[in-house]
Amino acid sequence: MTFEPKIVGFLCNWCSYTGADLAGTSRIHYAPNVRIIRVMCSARIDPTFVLKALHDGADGVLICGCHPGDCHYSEGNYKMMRRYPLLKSLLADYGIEDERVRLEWVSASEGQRFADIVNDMTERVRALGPSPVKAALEADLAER
Amino acid sequence: MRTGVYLCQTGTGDLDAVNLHSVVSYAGNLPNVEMVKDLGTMPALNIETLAAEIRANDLQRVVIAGDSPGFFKPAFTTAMRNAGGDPSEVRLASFRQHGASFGIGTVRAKSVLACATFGVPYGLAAIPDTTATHPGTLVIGAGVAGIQASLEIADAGKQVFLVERTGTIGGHMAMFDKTFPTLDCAACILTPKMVAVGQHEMIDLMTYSEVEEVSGSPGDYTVKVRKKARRVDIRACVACHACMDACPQRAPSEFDSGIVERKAIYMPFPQAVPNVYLVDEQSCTYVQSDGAKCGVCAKKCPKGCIDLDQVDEIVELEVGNIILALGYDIYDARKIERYGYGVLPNVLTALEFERLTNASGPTSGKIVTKTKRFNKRTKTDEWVFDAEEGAAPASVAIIHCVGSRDANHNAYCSRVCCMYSLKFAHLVKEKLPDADCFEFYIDMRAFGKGYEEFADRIKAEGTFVVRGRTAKVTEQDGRMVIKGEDIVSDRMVDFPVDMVILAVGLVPARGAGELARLLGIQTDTDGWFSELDYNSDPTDTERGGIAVAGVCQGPKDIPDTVAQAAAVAAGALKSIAIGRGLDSRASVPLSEIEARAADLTRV
Amino acid sequence: MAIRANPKLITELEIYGAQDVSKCYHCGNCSATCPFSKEPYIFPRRSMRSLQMGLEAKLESDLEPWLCYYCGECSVECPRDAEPGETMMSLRRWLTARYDFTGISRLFYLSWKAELLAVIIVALIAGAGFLLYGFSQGNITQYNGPDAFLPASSIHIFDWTLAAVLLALLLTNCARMWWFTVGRDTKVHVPLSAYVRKIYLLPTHFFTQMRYARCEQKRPWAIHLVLMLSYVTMLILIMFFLAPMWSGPAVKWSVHVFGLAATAGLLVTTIIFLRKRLKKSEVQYQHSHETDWMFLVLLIVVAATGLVQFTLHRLGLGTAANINYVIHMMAVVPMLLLEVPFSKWSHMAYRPLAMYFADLKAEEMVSKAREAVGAPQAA
Amino acid sequence: MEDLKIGVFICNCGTNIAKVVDCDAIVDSVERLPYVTVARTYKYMCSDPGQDMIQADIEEHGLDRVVVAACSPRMHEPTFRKTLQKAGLNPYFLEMANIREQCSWVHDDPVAATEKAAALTAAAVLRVAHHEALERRSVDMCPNTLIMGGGIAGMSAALDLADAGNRVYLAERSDHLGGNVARADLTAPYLDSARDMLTERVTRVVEHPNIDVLLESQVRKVDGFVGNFQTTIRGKADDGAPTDSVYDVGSIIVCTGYKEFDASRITHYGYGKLPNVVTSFELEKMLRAGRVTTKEGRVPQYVAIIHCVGSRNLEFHAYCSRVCCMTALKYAHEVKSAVPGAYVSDIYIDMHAFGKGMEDFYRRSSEIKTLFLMYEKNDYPVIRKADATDDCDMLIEVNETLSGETIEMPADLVVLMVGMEAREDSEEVAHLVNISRDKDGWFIESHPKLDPVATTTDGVYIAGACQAPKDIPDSVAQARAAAARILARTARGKIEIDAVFAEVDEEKCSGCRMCNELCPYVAIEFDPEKRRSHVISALCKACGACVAACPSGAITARHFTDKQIFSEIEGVLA
Repeated sequence: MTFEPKIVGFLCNWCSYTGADLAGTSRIHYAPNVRIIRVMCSARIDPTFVLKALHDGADGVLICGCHPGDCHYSEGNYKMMRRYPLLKSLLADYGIEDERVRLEWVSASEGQRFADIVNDMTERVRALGPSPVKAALEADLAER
Repeated sequence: MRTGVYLCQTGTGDLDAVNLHSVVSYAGNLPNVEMVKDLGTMPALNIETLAAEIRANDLQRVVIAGDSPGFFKPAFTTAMRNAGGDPSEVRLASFRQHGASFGIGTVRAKSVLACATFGVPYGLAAIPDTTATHPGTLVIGAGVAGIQASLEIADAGKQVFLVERTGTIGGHMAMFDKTFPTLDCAACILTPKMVAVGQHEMIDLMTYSEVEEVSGSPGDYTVKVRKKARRVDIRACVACHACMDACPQRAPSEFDSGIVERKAIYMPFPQAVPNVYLVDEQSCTYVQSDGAKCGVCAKKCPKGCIDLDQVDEIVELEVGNIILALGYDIYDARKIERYGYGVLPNVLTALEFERLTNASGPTSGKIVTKTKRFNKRTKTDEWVFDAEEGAAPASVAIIHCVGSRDANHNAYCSRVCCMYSLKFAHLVKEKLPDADCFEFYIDMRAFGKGYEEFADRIKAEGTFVVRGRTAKVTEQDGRMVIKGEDIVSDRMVDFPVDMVILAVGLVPARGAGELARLLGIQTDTDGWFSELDYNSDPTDTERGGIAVAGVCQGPKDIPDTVAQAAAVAAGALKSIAIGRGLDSRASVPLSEIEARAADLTRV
Repeated sequence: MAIRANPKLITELEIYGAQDVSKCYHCGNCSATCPFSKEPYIFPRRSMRSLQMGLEAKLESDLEPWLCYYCGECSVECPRDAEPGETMMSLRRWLTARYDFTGISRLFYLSWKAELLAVIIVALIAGAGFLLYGFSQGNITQYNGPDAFLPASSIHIFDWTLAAVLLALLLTNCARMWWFTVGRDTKVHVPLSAYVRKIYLLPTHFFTQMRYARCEQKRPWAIHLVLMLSYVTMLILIMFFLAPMWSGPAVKWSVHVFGLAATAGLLVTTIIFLRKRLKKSEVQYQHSHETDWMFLVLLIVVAATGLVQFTLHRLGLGTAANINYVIHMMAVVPMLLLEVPFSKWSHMAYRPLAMYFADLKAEEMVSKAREAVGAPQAA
Repeated sequence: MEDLKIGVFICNCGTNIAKVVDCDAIVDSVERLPYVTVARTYKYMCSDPGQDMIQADIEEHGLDRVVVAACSPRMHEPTFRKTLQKAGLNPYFLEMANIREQCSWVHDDPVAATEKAAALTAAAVLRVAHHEALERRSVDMCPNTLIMGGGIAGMSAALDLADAGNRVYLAERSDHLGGNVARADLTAPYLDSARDMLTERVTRVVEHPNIDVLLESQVRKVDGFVGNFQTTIRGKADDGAPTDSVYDVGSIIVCTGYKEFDASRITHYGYGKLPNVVTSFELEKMLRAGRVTTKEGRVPQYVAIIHCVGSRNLEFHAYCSRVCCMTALKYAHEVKSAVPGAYVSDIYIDMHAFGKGMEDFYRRSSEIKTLFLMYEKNDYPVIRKADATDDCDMLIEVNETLSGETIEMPADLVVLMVGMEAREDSEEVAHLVNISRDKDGWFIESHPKLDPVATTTDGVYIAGACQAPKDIPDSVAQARAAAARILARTARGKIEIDAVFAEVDEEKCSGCRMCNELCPYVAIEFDPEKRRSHVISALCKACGACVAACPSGAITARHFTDKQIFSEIEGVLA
């Protein structure tokens, strides 16, 4: 059987979560691999959330916020935008593939876009295979 | 103070209602009035003659009375000065400004004139008394204006009845993709407000309903609202689309401005509030056949919440204030034959393009030209938008002022078209970077905050902004040939494009005039509701407790509409706060205005 | 080099009929609607612009007004009711006045009283002249033959002198037109060879009015053509076949058939025009200048008296015929002497000339303009 | 953690959910989770019987946490929170799992969908265990309002508030009310009397018992936050000496208006050098005095009006000043009336006749033979003295775009339509009330469409031309909009504070002040004594930006705590 990646999605309440709901109300089908966690604003997404997700066995993490300029809190998404590169470089140091963590802007009217992003990401992560973190941790445990 | 009264008309105001003769004779009997002279319409004023006249009668004050007397003021001011008088003692008695039309015309004109002779602003002398005001507020129309006004009032903990003609709230704004000049998505702004309205305990939302009858007086109106048979139980429906799937009948989708079809039982759009289905009786077989045929949706509904035999219901409301937020319709582009709308497949109205380019629209925001398709039911070829088969346009032309600024159609400017056209240009360039985009305009009206900068940005993006409104659109082997003059580069425009977008103007919403009669308020010559005073009272009306917000008072963009909507809330809230609101202006009798003006001069 | 604007001109043009030009806000509708508006001659908007700003020199050198046939499309489509068609008509009147060195034309356009007076005076002089001459040497009862009241031979001489004067006036004005529009134009130089090469345009335009045929409705063109041809036929008959025309009472079909046809043509068309101008149903006939009326009235009088003349003569009523003839001439002389060189009739000469010149200039300009073809540039 | 009792209620939503998701399977899976006491499915959880069922279970099993797996919380969270309330449970002990919009409606594979639904529900269960009882609090709202600026906007707002029975302090820097409108005689496009309008407004304001007009007064200091500001205003005592007095207000409206652009900054118009080049406001004076003449006292034959002076260009201001076009047309009419023989020309870029009655006004202006000359942006006309031989005083050279010619326009009097500019004190004002300004110095509204009168500082509103150039009706509308906001709050007497906001743990706070800068609503205050920051809950909008940023993890977001989200993560991955 093919490997089904587990992806954790952090979505801001005002644009992206609404967009994901719109995908639902418009019955746009997409891959079931993403599990969505709602936060008020993408700025709330602490890098440790991402690390925690990867640590607990997520094969990928998707972060979605309002388009730049659209933030319900005027500039929260810019904060996320600035935080993101740091996070990525950190993950790179840990040897976690670039495509496992992804930041996307999804507005409340972009149900289709959200679906496309999920499908695309699922494919990419599936191609990458299971997260190295999981394996490393198991190995680590084995040693002890 | 020796006062002279001159009647001068510009002939533009609606003055059939004013009996000038009786106004002249009335003026003659006013205290201090030494002379009255009717100079007729658009008089050619000779300043020296006027000065001589002022000197001869040694007038200390001159009152110009007429539909728009301001147009003659500088001549009189100069004459007054030349005659050695005080230039600041030239007063205006403007009939138009103070709503001297309809039945009240003559008496209103007299009151305005009386105040002017006393040197007292009419607005000050004519403040009506207050009347006890019922705490409830009726808001008619649930577009962004109605939604905003309702929320402002409801958030104050006051009861609001929000009546909307269609099956959902949101109005035109819900149809838009992006909003200028910030390009933030309309849904992101509007949906939270819509949800708030739907869940607000102080808002009694009546969709698919219309105001039938209004009686009573300022502060205490009784309103009959017809709740049209929705045929779906709002509380029970959970928006599973079982009924819609089952329904065999189709009709053009109003929300998608007709570019795709919807079922006879449908939900206007996925984020509709209330988020439930409704039956369109025009296209429903069951209703049309008086229950003889179909009725499959009712059978299919898992919750049994469809009652196809439901009938209209009339509810009666007691309210103190009424807020009109009817919004607008768009000008029927078919009336302008030379643009070929309705005949040429790829000539679209602005609203059609809004839906086409909208991420949640029929093509999920993909901009494509129409494709020919054989319709099995009607057995005819028809042009439809098909996201897969449809070719992306290589060139798009946007024509400004369609139905606006045109003596043959609407003489007024629709205020928003320039900006939304620029927005369209941006969307085209964003989604189809290689496509050529042309804007054909007369004046680029980018007047608001950040608008001018936006216009510059669009030009920088490579859109060709051509001064000269296109004159006609014809077809030539499947493409739209546009013909016009490129004034700045002094050339004739005559080339084919794949898509033409008509920046159609705005017209008063269907039934606005009818409602105005129902409420006893005035409309201007173009059919927009008249405000109490253009400058100082842009949202109240002649009738106490009735206010106007948004486009139904005159074309407006979203920020101005939202501001106005909040402004009317202020009017309502203050009257609710003290339990008393202003009566209609007409309630102050002429005699009393004279008296008040007289003692206002004393203080 | 900057051109000085003259806000006063627009007021002067009002008298020529351009009442609404100031309303134009330049949307470009008219130019795009006009079937004749083609690069390099884009109109009527540009002409309206020059007029609004009072660029006299520019207007004087413009050929555009002559390229417009006033089909009225532009005026119907105009969003500001600025009457571009009427403006072009008024410019034609103004130009006619400008081309005319005597200043008589201008006088007529500015004051209908002056025109009327001039016509009356000339008519009286002509009448008196003919009567004196007739009584001095002939017999009022005799129409033709040896002691005719007004012998064909002398009328013939009179006609020729009149024609000479008329031609002299018209030619000088045409020369001035050339100078204003082509001669002094420093930007475009038309080589002599071109003049020769394209000379054929003159007669073609004159006799077929083919450009007019391009208007959306064909009827006005047909009427104009008939009027124009009838007029020319009549002119030729009088100039070259006066004697046979004069002969009678027996009808001489070889010439008279033409005469009758032309008269019919003149009568019918003038009546049509009169009706249109009175009804004001079509835009192009809504605003009539006094000169338009004068022109039509003279024309119908001439045609009518001409026909009466013919009949009386055939009936052998000499005296009546002679008197009627004098009346006829009282209309003909002012028409030829005043209307043809100084008023509306001069269009017959100016239009074909304008087409001819326009064609010549276009050749030069288009070749220049070629460089800049492509998409319109961003404003 | 004390022994919890969690109830899980899974909605079939008819077949909407049940069709794809095996709801009973979810029941089995969640029953294994800690603290789960009851787990049920029902056809329509949102329906009355459904809610009754939840209520009954809460009472029967003494549930203290509830999970509803159904539609999107944006749909029914309020509904179920009410249910909990009815059962005597804190509404924030609810968590919803979105297994319809984000599961059954978007997936067709029952196995995968059920697995996902189970995970989402599990996450909700783990999360709800960490939920805390939250209370909506409210702070008192002082009904008084301070309005800065006594122009048409300020007075309009003041009247609405005062009519509703609230006290208003109207602080005006100058010695009179009316602002810039007081300088105008007539208003475009109907040429109504500006003076009458002002007299009416001023009289009503001055005579209003609830309005304190503070002339020649300046706001010096603003402390506190929404509902409870302490403002210090420096005014003149009777003896003329400056005195400071403190006013307690709940809200502040800034209506400080604009200042006109200084025409002398544009050298090629020769303002200040050529005697007969005047600004719009100077012409206004002449018209009021009934004396439209040149400096030499001659009656002008040619009057030229130049648009966009200081507006719509690269050198000075990129923006359009919005009112000049109509004012220019007004002058065209007025000059024609005052000097019947005059030729008026109007040199413009685009004619902004966008509002009610304006296009008609424009048409009329051309009917009276105003000559309109159009020039290209940034290609200014140039004014020079005419020669002795000319019949005019000056000549204006314009590259006229509608004709493509370079035109020389004669003029005896040139009127410069000076644009609007942010007042030089705008920075000071912005700092005072803690709001931000855009690059041009105009105050920034919190959202151009959502909230055009509010600012990022709650309780501080902006109205009129201080937000951006605006004509009279739009200013008045905006002013009344601001008044409406305040009335809505004073009507309730209290400011409801959402239970969800951020809190600083003073033990952990290092006083680095990083969060102070970060907060878009300036809700975080630094206490210099304690060297600690704390959140003004009334201002916090709960975005959580500060929480994520705090280096010492001292800030917690109520209802979105790290603990809650961590357990949610564990849940979805379980």
